[in-house]
Amino acid sequence: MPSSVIEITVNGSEEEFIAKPGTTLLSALRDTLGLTAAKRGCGVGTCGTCTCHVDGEAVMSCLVPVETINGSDVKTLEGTTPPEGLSPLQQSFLDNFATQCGFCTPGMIMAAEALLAQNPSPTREDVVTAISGNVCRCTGYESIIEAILAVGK
Amino acid sequence: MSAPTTEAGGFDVVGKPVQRLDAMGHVTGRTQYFEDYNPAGMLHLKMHRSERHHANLVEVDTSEAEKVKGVVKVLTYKDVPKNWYTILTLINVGYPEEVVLAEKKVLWMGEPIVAVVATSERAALEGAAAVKVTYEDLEPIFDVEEAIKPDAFPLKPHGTNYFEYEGHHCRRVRLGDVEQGFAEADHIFEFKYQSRPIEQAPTETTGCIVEPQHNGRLKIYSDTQACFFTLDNTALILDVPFGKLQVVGGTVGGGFGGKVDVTVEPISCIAAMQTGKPVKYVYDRYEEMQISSPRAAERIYIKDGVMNDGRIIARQCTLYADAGAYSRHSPYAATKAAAHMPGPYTIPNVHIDSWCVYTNRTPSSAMRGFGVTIGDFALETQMDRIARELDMDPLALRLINAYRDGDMKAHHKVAEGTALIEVIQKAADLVGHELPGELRALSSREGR
Amino acid sequence: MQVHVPTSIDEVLGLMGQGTIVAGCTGIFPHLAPTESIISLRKAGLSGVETEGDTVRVGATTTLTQLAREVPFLREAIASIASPTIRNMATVGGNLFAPQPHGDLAVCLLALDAEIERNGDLVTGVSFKVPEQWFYTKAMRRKQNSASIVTVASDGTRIALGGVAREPVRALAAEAKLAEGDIDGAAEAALEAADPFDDAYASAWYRRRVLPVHVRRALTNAV
Amino acid sequence: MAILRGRGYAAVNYPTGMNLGGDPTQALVHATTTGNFVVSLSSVDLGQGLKTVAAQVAAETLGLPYENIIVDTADTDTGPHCMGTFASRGTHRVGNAVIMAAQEAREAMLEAAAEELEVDAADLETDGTGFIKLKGSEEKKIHVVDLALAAHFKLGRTIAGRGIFLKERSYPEPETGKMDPDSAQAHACTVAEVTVDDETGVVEVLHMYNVYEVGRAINPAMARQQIEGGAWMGVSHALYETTEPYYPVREHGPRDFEEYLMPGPADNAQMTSEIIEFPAANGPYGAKGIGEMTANAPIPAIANAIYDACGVRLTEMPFTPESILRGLDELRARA
Repeated sequence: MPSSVIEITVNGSEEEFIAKPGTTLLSALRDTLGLTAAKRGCGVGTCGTCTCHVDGEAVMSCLVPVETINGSDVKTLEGTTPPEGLSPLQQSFLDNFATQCGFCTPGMIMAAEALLAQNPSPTREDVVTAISGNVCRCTGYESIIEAILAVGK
Repeated sequence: MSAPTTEAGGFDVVGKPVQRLDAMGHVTGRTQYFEDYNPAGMLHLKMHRSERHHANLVEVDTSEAEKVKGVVKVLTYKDVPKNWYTILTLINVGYPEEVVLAEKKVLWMGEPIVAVVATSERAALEGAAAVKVTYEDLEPIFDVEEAIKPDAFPLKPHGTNYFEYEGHHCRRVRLGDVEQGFAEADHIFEFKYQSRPIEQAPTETTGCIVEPQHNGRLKIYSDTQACFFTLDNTALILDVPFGKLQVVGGTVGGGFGGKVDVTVEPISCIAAMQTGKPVKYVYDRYEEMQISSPRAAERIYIKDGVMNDGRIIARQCTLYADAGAYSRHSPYAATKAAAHMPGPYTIPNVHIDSWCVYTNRTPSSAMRGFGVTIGDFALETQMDRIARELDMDPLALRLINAYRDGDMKAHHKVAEGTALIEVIQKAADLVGHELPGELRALSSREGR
Repeated sequence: MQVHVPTSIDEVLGLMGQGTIVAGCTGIFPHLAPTESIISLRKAGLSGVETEGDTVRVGATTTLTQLAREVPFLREAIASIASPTIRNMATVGGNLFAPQPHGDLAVCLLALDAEIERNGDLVTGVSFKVPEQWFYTKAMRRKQNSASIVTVASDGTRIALGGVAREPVRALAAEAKLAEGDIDGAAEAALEAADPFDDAYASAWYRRRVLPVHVRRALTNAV
Repeated sequence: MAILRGRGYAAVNYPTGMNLGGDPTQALVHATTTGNFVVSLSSVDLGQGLKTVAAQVAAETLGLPYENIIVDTADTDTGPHCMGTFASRGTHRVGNAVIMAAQEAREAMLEAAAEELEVDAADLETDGTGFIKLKGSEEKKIHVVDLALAAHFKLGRTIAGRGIFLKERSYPEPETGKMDPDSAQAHACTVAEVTVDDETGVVEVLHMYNVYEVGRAINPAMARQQIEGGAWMGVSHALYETTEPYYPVREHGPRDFEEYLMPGPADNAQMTSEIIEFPAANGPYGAKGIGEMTANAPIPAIANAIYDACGVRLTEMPFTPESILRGLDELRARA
């Protein structure tokens, strides 16, 4: 059961670490690199709380064996947060009261960031589709949809 | 969507939509949830669970589990100081009738039998899967009304399949004479309602990390909804003084009632005490869905005596809450359900029987709307049916019967601060539902 | 366990039998036992879409997102599968192995009479002709990101069904009726191909009961 | 094929608190020399915004800016006892305990200010920006930061307060059920508008009208979060959710968020929400609890709307397309 040396770029910083076989990207981020914004809500790709970007695309990091993305570029919510203040999307989540327990928020923001990167002026339908893999049990989604749409305009 | 409007209160901070204190942490991912803590040398606990709904345990063989590389401890009921408990003993409701780990039998599929502690989550899972249990199957009971029949197999130590309320087989509420009311009524309406178990489904699953402290105390990082409730119950199970434990919680990734049972902390504490290391035990999503206790399924019968003008003069409700295999919070829920009946209406003759019934399914417990949600479904569907049968406006039927300040509730408490009439009038306005003048003029503040 | 990440088909073939083949890791991977090894196709060079005339050739590890980008007539079908985040990972080859009531793309490929390319036991790609007409509908419990109750895909001649049997199935009796121009007859005849099951989404009774409705709606392009 | 449209109503009440079990919560409030006031609790925030409510109530009572309040909670070593976050008790119990503690801290603050300003404490007021001042005077005032420093280093005074809410436990009378199980009742009326597809039994909720009487909305934006998030959960309970889809048969229990059905963002209904305030005599600034009740009225409102649309009476939750279609088939067979 050999461990692997993994080299990935995370939020612009080159990281090198040893991973046991089958370590998921989510586990590597949280347990090895100490980046805990991404959450483990289900571990089987059905809740979206672990959503991160790999080479520019939103993925469920709980489904990614870290060995399979050696050399990739990874972005997490920590990487989208400016050194001072908040990103427009973060500010919009604040302004629209789009958080309650907060556990889905990092994944929601990363799913929305991926949408806005490809489509800066999304329709409501686009927004709804973009977050359709992300579960929120508190808000009923409407405030989240509003927060994302507000940035798109 | 329109934002709610509120009347000015004349306050500086109260009544203002100030920003949430926790929102900055949420949008930056810096809010600390229990699982974001990652102490060095942490062990992982996973459970071997019953694969049967109802069975005697013939043999529990842990030898293969102990051989799995990385497994450091295998715990059975013999490791639990006070294996029999019930969480509501803290408020003197019920008696110890649930086990932390199964002893001689299992009462539900998923009941914990053996806890495996290992250096990695993967090894703990492998160890838990390696436990071998030999069962002798018993007939399971899945229907509440079957469970309370005199010849039903008794699941509980006290010999019946229902919770006993001070000598009664259910929580009773009695006002007036319901039979007299039925005799005087112009119409009788009797219907049955049923729900199924519902999961709280918080995005963060139930779990804890227990870290032994240098002074011999245990620090429990938990997503419990009730820190002291968890602390007190855990101490009772561990048979240690309350002061030996510290619970640290805070912001929880959703609760909805799903995190008021005490299912993960006690066994984690035992593992931490036996190994001297931090131990994490967190439900996976399957466990959260099928193992953690749901909102109880309920069966409700409502029989009403109603006059031609829509006045309800008698209401009899029989409620069966399916508690599953163990009490947890269900005996309290059945009492709360009884107190909620017959709904926000003033009815002179009321007869409520609210049962807490045990079956061979996942124990149910608290959820948002505890003891009331399914009752409201039954009550308000019943009101719609009565209105339809009498060819009445459904809001008029409700307004005629709505409770008001000064009315006597079925549980013998005088109503105050009522506002059912006003919310109905406002809702009618919102959707353009016209109400006749005399109903429009009603007020909760004026006696009937 | 071990994680193999071969970088060529030959290397994959050499590893066959030493673990479970995975590509997008969205289906099988999260449910593997803790000791099971995997062979990831992510870097095996099997991804890509080539169009030649009306023939489309899709590499096995092409993601659903990529396929939707390149092949417009399949966009609606692909949009009915999971969520964008999963579609960024899930692959065309993987979808062939998704147990029902998943695998809606496989239902489409059946209706397209697609050819599966193999190298030994390894699926390396699929190819199909772009049809002149295309009908697709998927009934599910919520509007997006939900498994199939009934999936219907048709090129106007062949009719393939998902959600109503353990495998995607061709509705041959329905195809015969459709050839006669009898859409209502085709809808009823589709039942002959159905052998539905109960699951968390719907009962066998319900799937059977609404199958003709959805076949009719699909073939008449009704919503 | 037809898409049938219907409207349904439901009106409910909901109890605040659980004094069938004894229901206490404590709060402590103290000033640090930074001028910040720390509210110490052991209460848990589930996302409903308990920390924010505690800070708002403390700021209001102390007469200080919201920004000066630090809420330190959910550690059993540092926070006083709380029964827990359930039974719609958080805002009511914690709010009352914080008010009591903040009132005591405010008195201590005014007494310290009176000594420092050499005036009578009864003549002092807070201006909400951080100053304690002599009523009617612009000169005689002191900022809370200066006061906190003076109190500690010069006056030898603490600025702190203790609060508790305890409603005496009620024991139900076994024969009649006579009891006092709660502290207040909040009220709601929901109107649901739905469509029913008469060939598939699929229900779409178009619009939810939510009217809530909550005593006092301490934070109207967070009250809206509860109302509309709860309305969504009510829709979800009504049409989708169960851990046992074939109850009482135990098969096919959902294992994850794919199998456990809840509406996604594409399934949202339009929402219109209104709040009415009739302050409760025993509530913090009149507030009642609404955390739990918001999922309740939507369920029967939707059941009644489905009946209005298509004549099928749903008596078993959830109202699946199958149950509606079976009802429609039965109606057709009868016709």
